[in-house]
Amino acid sequence: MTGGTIDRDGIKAALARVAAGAGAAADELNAADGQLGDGDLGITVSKGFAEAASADLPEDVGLALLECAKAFQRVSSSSYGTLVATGFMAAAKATKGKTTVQADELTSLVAAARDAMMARGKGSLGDKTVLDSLDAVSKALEDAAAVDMADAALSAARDTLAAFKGKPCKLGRARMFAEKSASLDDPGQLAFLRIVEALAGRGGEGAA
Amino acid sequence: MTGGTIDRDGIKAALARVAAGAGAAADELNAADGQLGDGDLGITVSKGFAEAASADLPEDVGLALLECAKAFQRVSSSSYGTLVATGFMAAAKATKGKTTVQADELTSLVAAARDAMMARGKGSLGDKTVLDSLDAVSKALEDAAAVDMADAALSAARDTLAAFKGKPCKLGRARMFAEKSASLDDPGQLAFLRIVEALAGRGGEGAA
Amino acid sequence: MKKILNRPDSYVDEMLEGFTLAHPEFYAQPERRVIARPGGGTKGKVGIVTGGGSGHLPVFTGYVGPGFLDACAIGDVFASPSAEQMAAAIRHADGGAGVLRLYGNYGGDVMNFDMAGEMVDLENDIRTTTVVLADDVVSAPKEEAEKRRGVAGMIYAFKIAGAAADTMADLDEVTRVAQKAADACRSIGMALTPCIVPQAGKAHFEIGEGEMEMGMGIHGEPGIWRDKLKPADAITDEMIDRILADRAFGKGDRLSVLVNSLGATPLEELYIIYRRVKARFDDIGAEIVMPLVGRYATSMEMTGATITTIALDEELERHLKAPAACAYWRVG
Amino acid sequence: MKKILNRPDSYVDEMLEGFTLAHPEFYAQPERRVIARPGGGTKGKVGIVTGGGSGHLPVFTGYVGPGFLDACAIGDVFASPSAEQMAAAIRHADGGAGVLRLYGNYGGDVMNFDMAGEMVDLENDIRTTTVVLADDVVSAPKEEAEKRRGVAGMIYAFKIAGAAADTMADLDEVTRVAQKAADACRSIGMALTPCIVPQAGKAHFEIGEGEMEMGMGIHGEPGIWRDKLKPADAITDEMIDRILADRAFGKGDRLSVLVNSLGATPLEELYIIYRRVKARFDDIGAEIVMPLVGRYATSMEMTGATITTIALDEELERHLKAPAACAYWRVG
Ligand SMILES: Nc1ncnc2c1ncn2[C@@H]1O[C@H](COP(=O)(O)OP(=O)(O)O)[C@@H](O)[C@H]1O
Ligand SMILES: Nc1ncnc2c1ncn2[C@@H]1O[C@H](COP(=O)(O)OP(=O)(O)O)[C@@H](O)[C@H]1O
Ligand SMILES: [Mg+2]
Ligand SMILES: [Mg+2]
Ligand SMILES: [Mg+2]
Ligand SMILES: [Mg+2]
Repeated sequence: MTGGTIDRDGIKAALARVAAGAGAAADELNAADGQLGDGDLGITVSKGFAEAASADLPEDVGLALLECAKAFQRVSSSSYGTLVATGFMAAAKATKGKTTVQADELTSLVAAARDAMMARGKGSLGDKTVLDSLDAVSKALEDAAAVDMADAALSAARDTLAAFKGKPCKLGRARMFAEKSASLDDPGQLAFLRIVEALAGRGGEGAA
Repeated sequence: MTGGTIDRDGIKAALARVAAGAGAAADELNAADGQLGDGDLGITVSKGFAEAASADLPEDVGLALLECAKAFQRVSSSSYGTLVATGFMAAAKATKGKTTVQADELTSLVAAARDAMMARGKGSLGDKTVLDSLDAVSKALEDAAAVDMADAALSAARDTLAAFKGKPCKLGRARMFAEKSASLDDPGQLAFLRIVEALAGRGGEGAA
Repeated sequence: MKKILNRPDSYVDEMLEGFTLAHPEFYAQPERRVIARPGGGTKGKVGIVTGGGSGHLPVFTGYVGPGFLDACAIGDVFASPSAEQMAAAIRHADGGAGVLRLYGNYGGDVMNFDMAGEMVDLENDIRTTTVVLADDVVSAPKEEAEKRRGVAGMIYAFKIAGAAADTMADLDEVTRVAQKAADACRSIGMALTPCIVPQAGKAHFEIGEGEMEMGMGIHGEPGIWRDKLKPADAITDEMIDRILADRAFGKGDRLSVLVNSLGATPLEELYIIYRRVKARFDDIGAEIVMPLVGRYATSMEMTGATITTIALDEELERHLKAPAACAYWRVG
Repeated sequence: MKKILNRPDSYVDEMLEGFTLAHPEFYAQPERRVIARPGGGTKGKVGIVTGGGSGHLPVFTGYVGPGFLDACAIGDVFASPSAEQMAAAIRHADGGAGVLRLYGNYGGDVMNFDMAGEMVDLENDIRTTTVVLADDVVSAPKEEAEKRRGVAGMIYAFKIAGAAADTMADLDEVTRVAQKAADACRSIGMALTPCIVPQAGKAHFEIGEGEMEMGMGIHGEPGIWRDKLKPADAITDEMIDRILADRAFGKGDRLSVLVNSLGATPLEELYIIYRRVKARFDDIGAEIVMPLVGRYATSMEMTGATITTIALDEELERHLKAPAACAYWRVG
């Protein structure tokens, strides 16, 4: 999000920030996932972004995002990893052939990712998954000026967690534990918040 | 050792004392054996004497001692259990047909047990095993008046431990650890001391 | 971390290397993280592939072999392989008669196998079908049975589907039999101590000394209760009761039972469990055919056990008993 | 105590009950704590018996079967069976051609098997011979090799002696071959965590987090050093080096290797070890025949592994490859 447009170098810089943020959050995310699932979400997210951050990116934004998808596929094939790869792939399709993308296209890219991920994972909005975070972020970006986008995304990611407090997870491993999952954050939504925080350069603001 | 003679009831009472003493020492003996071997000596000795103590003993001293041998064979077939059974068997052979045995025969019974155990286990005196304890006790009993026998046996069992301080075990599992076994009591000799203490009604006098 | 390894990152690849070196008569690794039969797919036979995370040996790769599977894609410990790897496994399994994807119901695996199917359809014109194992009775109520996790029951499905494919039946028929086998399985697990994913370096849960967790999943997914460790017979009874509540057996019924260690629990204790399982089905009057007791689907060094039942009719029993061989299980 | 059992006192008997219920085609329990083949001794064939403590499954009872052993006496966990039980096992193994006693070198077992031999000689006129396994290289220096402990090498001796007996060779000949197999074996173990003897209720040793013990025995007998856990390749190298220092192999030599888990160590890690073992013998130019990787001789839930080598000549290799079957190992 360098000055209203996105290019290869902007993506590279963003990936580096997210990789660092994901690495720092790995233990927290493993623990959150361990409460309801198999405890690997921190590994998934940190390995995936580390791989993407160290990939050679072509100048074409679409092809660059395709590399990100492939990087995730290569190292992290858990649900989250596959979904993130699916999301990158959808954004790649929409941006292929461009070397810069306007910031205001972001909202449709996030929405495209959300839709592809819903198709792949057969999930619905309201299931208390990362889908809800994406949906909220895409909607928030719609109304935000370029300079406010980071803040808007951040609030949306944060608000999603708050909005689902007390509601049970309806998808993935966590689904088994209606009661317990209601009292806890969805690990995937939490991971998404950590990603957005890192993107926005606001890592380390503590637990949501 | 009731008043200079030994009979079935005397044996029964003695077994009860030893069973209690062995039970109390079980953890200590497991730990001692665990330092050099497989850590089962306390189980062996406590189970063996418990079984012998609860056996129905015939009046014939020899047959009563045979029951003790069988009891050990039944529940404790580790090295020590088999050796104790062998010792009881030898004493049984020497007393078969008698309903009382004079206290001064004890020395030859202990010697007979020692010899049978050496034959069975192919061990030698000086190997730092229970054989040395038996040998010392048998010799001490030779010179003791009936009333002093308990004390004589006790000192002999204790002195054996002291005499082998600094010397390595040359038989059984402990043999592997020349250095370590030299710095430790032989578990079998220690068990024998606990048995004699219980026999003499001097249990719980603390570690040797 | 009490594990014997060189580097967490190389755990899976070095494992697979040793695995194929030790059993070259059964397993080849034609591409990284893809295990196939040394001779490749069998011409004219329906291929069967599976896939999933590492850390469950003999599941998944171990069940490649005559009468079992044709190929397997294998991921990091407890993580799905990639769709690319699954597509490669499908290609290696293909003998021209189509390929059945037969695997456990986990989100990552499902999404990736779906993608892999799309890939081989587009790129290789290979027809694929899917049967997903969802045998863990505690992981969803009966009304949502299709959402359940797939656990040790899959080894029965591997065996039976493999036998069906060996009859040279077509893809739809093999798929039907595999689905029937999958539907006939019920499993439940319990655990006493966790295992360590090498790349995590520490356990992601702990169970207190003297405690157990009933219903735990094979990746350490939470179970249904955690409480004081009960006697073996009581544990077995609860496991059997929960299976029977979902799938009753009656007098004269035939079934097979798998009493499976999650890794550390020794055979000795599995036999203590099996003793009770046998008594329970003797009481019912149902006959246990070809019981399996051992380590068939593990979670590395986790302590605990699973019980799986599979209700048998003539067809399933015939396929279960058909000849088959891999490094861990031989029939006939 | 993280174990699945009913009462410590019934651990072994309930285990044996489940064991024979699960595998009636291989095992019968004609007398308490004696496992024999369902059909009894084979007329005219030399019988082979073993015996020892429980807690090592598949050792000892698991290796009763065609091409392996004829009977086995089994004691409490890690404790010798009684001479009476051993005598009973000898009687069940007897087919009129005499019986070989083939077991590990532990004081209690030796004394009791000696007694058992005296009993069946007196009471039943059964001629017996003895071969004692003493394959653990760290448990005594080469000059006192006969004092070494018997560990996993015994399974090679079971297999080879069983094949020799199946040729209907006489007792002296079977004994010669068994002794030759025993002499050809070298083993070494290492451990990371202890196991619990049910009747003791707690481990009799602990190994610190991040530490290992090299040379540990299968009952937790102390090893030769305890230090920080090393990488798998370094561990394997030290184990192989110590074996080679005792029994060198050269270019063109043939051997089999067993990489064995003490219980909790998963197959995954055994394969990581085997990968290195293979590289080491490749370097030497010695050929590994029929490698075995798995749980062949355990210490219940102990974490750790053992490596055994057996140097093969034509005769031993032929017997190793001869058909044999038990519930845990099938050849041919
Ligand atoms: N089918 C799905 N659709 C959308 N999101 C999902 C789906 N399954 C899981 N998730 C999200 O992924 C998170 C778990 O990711 P991960 O730990 O990678 O899963 P697993 O280890 O079960 O494969 C959940 O918290 C949820 O937000
Ligand atoms: N062959 C032998 N002859 C005499 N005493 C022996 C012999 N072997 C062992 N012992 C004695 O038995 C003790 C160990 O007994 P135990 O724990 O029953 O042995 P294990 O568990 O090795 O069978 C040793 O400390 C030693 O005193
Ligand atoms: Mg997860
Ligand atoms: Mg996962
Ligand atoms: Mg001992
Ligand atoms: Mg012992």
